[in-house]
Amino acid sequence: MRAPAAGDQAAREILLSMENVSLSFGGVNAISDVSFDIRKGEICAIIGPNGAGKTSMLNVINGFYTPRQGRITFKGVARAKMRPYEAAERGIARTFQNVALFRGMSALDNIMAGRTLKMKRGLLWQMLRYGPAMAEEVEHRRVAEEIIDFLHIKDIRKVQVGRLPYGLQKRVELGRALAMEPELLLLDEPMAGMNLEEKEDMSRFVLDVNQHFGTTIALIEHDMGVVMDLSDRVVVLDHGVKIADGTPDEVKSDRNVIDAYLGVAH
Amino acid sequence: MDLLYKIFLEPFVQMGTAPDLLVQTLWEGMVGGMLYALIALGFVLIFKASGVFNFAQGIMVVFAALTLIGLHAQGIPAFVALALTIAVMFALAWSVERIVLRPLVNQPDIILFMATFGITYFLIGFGELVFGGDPKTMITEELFLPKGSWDIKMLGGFVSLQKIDVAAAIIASIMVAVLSVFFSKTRIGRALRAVADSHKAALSVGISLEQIWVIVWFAAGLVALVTGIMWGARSNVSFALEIIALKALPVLILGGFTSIPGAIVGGLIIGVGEKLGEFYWGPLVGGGTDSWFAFVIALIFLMFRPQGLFGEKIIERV
Amino acid sequence: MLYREAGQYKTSYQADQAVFPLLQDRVGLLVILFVAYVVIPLTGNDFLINAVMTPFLIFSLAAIGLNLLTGYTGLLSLGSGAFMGVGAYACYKLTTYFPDVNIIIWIVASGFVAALVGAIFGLPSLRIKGFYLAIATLAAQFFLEWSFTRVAWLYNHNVSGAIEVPQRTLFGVPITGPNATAETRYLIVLTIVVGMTWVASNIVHGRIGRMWMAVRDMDIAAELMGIRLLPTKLLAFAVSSFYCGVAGAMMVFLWYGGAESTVFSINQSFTILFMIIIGGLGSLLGAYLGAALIFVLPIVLRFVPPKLGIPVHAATVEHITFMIVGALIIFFLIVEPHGLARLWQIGKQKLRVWPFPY
Amino acid sequence: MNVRHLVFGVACGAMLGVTPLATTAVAQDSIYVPLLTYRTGPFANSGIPIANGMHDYLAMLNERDGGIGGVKLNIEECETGYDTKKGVECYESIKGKNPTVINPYSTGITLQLIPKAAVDKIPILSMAYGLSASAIGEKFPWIFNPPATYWDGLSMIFRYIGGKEGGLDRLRGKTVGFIFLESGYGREPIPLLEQFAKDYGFNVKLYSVAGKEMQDQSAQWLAVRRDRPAWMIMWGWGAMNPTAVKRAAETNYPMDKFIGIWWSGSEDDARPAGPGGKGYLTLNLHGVGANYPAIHDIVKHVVGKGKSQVDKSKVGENLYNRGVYNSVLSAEAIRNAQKITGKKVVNGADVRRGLETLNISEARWKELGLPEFAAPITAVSCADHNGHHAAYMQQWDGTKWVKVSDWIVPMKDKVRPLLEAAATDYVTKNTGWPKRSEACDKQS
Repeated sequence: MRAPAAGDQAAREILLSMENVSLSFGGVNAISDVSFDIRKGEICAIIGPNGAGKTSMLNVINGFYTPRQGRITFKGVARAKMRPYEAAERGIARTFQNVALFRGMSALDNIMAGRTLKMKRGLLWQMLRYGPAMAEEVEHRRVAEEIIDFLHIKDIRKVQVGRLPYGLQKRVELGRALAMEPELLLLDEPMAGMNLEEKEDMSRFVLDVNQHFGTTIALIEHDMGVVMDLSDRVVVLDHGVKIADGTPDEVKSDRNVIDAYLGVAH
Repeated sequence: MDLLYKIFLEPFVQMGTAPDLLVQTLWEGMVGGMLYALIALGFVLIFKASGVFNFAQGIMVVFAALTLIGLHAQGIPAFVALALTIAVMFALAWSVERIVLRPLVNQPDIILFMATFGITYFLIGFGELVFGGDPKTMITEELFLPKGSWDIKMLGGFVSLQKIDVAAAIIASIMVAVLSVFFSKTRIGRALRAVADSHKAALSVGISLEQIWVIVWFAAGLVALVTGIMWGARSNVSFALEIIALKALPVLILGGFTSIPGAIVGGLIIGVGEKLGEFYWGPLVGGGTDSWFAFVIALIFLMFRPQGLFGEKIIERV
Repeated sequence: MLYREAGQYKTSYQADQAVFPLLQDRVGLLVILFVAYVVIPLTGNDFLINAVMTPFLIFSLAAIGLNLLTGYTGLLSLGSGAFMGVGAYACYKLTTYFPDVNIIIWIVASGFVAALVGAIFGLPSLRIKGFYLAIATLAAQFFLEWSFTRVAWLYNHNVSGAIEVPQRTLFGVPITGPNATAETRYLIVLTIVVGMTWVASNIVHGRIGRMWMAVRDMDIAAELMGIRLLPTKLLAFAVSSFYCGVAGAMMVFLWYGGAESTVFSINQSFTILFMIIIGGLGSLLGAYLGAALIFVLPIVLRFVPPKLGIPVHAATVEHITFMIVGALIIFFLIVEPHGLARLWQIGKQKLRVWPFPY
Repeated sequence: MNVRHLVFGVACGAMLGVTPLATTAVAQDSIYVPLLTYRTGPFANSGIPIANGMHDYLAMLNERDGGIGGVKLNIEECETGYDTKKGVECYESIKGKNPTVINPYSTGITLQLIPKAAVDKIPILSMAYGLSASAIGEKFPWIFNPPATYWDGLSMIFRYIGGKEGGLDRLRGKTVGFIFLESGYGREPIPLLEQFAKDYGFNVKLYSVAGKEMQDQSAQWLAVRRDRPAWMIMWGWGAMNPTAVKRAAETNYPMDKFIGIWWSGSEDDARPAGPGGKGYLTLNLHGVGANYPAIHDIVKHVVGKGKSQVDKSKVGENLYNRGVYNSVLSAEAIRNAQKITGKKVVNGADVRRGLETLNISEARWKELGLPEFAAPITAVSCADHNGHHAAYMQQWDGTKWVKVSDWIVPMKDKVRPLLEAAATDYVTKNTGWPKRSEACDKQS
């Protein structure tokens, strides 16, 4: 259990702020009027029963969906509409509920692809693969190798990811997101479908990322044990509405949360 | 100024001064469009139930017509030949399912699409090997299809309606009606719709995917046979038709890939549009615009309404 | 035992990022280049050079072009034949306007014209994918084909409607037109194809190649990683069309010596697509293997059965070729979707452990 | 796994194996006559009878006479599918085997081969098709297009029209429609047509038919209905012809004002239109029907022995006889070459000389077993590789072709200067075009 001092948390600067965000598909509300903040350096979990709008929330944060209304401020800059690549350029990285790796590429290439934004050499140098282009390639390979070391996936770096077992794929996907050196990392069920051992490994990676690189993390997870262990703060959604927001302990004892999970009608 | 006149005024002046030609152009466009629609219908049947985009529909039209003529040339009476051709189309559907589709189940759509290229090429080679590459005349009289035309005096001129075209329109309407009833009223039809919505759902209610694929390919084969007879009666049966069949693709884009009414409406729009365009505006650019008109319309359409006239808007999910 | 990497340790990332990290592969490549540059021109006859090797290389380049788009970026195009045509007609216009500039410069420059046209027709790829895009590229195919016949300016108002290749020289040696020897033309084609293959290999192994493959494998994830889809796809269209354009210009100027619009018909597009399906989507080697198989197959069928004493009519050969190509496409899609290139890799794996099976 | 290996092995083996096989030279005790034919593809309906005719006449010479001058002919077909690309491939695969004469049977392929012929020293016989300007022997020593060019053909059609109208000047102010296949072939006569329009003061309407639209053509014939041309002229081929005749009948166009070139006059072109096709006219260069001794010989020696692919009922049809005519020209040129050189086994260069001295008099036609089959070939020379020979008009009577005119002589005075100009233009556009260096033989 991580229990940082409350004062410490309040002092932290707000990285992302969601104000009164609503999203709907063809008249059906996926998210209604949700507000919460994510502070720099924290691990924030978004939880809720199935269909609560958690993944939709991540999709709103990184610009894949445009909210019907509401205000999103990231790093002090408010935005209305944003293309996903702009989110990436501004430092939001993301993993997916169902692994969305580039299946035809090797693990190494997947991670190198995560460096795309950092690489600058143009088509002409790329055509020659010589001089500056090669230097750049090698420099980023070094970074990629650091990530590979960090995630202990050295021996599979040249294997096509489509052939890897699910747990490793999740790890490569995390590596790919890390390669972007994000300020905010969104993890959509990073431990889904894993066995206990794999979950422990993954939890450790998430914590290490948070501590070593200082990356702010927002994650969706179903395993309450994991959520309570990892996160500094928990946001609970149900049917697209925020029903609780606080430290793990606060949330655990919240009446609304218990009702929502037990399916009691309000 | 002259150019502007030619683009914006002259065609309409022509339409006004020779209304009989306008009516004739519209009619020709509708007849051509109906044939595109029939080919598109074959595409839709297969796409709806199996998600396979069947590039081979065009060659199936040629193949069905050639089989019919070829069997008749062997001295088999026309209607027996017709029955045998239906059997051949069933055998084709069955082999396609057995040899091509079954091993490729669960592959990405684009792989299945490319596999139908293979079917196309195989059937071209096989058809030419068996029936020869020369165009054949359709056995219209033997099938009791009408010949000749009605020249109707109207609007200060005349409009000539080929009887075969009228017959084709009637037969096509009957076929569409039968197919609609089949899809909405019969058990198999409802099963087909279930498959269209979700393969897993279909499996869970105990419908064999294999059977359904054979049925839709067979249905598409029958549509191909009717199309082949009608088209063959209009001109003749040859492998060149395979290229015309590509026109069904823009029809699908307009009509949506899963909509039978869409195929019909799309076919008529494309048919009438390209004939009007070629007749009144084609001469400005040297003619021959109907080789690309339909495709460019489809392209523009794709930019603004990718799901087609009747398709549903697709929401992407992650 | 001959083919293995044991003992070859990489001491730098640079060495490991090389396109051919294994010594054996590099040696093999040198041997192939030696045969192509020295042995074939010295020992081959006109038929081999002019009717087999030159067209094979040109088709390989076109197949590489389409593979960059379809195999690497995952955008199916049925318009490659027309883009080849753009290259050919552009080269014709350029060399008749500026006859003094060397034709090789114009052949390469015509690739840029094709790239521009390709990028324009690639615009719909932002909104649509899969077979929707394939149909959109058919619009390019038919519209361009139509332009090649109806826009008389493109073929300098020749009565025949065909473009005819004038004689052009390099250092006083004729390299186009009927007086150019088969060997000269072959060597120029070979050099351009080798050079452009090298460039293509560099591109696909670097940042841009990874961007293309990312778009192919999972476009949504790619966009969420900061890859802008439209410029990436347009670049793929442009580079692919550039390759096809150069291939088309070479086809007319260094092989046929003249062409009608029908050369760049939809069937040409299909042929090239089949080459990459059979050779292997997303593999440069596959483009070569596919071109070899599709192009050489009819020649084999034409010549082998008579040698074995089986009389076969020319037309029958044609029909059987169609059937075999069709069957091969289905076969490869079912058994080995990665084509001949994948078979080659499997073969190398086997060679690595040979003679011990495990 | 094993299947994979097998396929890969076969593929590799095939690639290695083809080279030596393809390059083995042909034995030198025969005369090699390659035939570029097309029995497949959209133009197969026109290509098949021609291929049969060409093949069967030469095969008959082999069977009946043991070849030409005692040397067997080695006849080999190469399938082009009327596709220029495949045609060039055929040419490349043939040219190493010492071919005596090449018949491309496609204007597109001919255009591609013209520059190559002079370099490879192989004469090209593009019989009444190909590049009209190649009639100028001074500029195109290796290309031959007897008996008449497309431009001659057009001029003959206009002579016929003139006869019906009571003088070509009567065309003034009227409209003449030209419907053509969108290709080098179809476009060939347009310059002369425009010249005629200027000379006689009529309007020209062009209706082009792209390969894809061949079987539809409804837009074109609607336009014909709008423009109401006094005469329609057609340059069609393959599946375009029957469709055009059908559509013309449907449009109620007067069929006796609708004239096709000699390539639009197959029985199968007119027949599908049924009774509506009655009255349709085309030019023809030779007689139709099987009632010639030489064709009887073909039936006896070749068709009867099952050595032909032809359906017996189709022997003697127009395009079959066209193929026979083409092979007569090749065979006579080879015979001539043997005479000039004294060699038995002749090569391409010899046959070029044989073609330049080609002469088939009325008596010779008779000797060949083809009495009054075609106009005598008397005017081919070093300067004139065509001869501008006469043709006649035939009309479809609902079941067969009927000759409805005498032999019509082309307007050589109009055609020849245009040909000269076109040849010069071709040579200037193709810088580095070689000057004629071949000597000229006396007419034999």
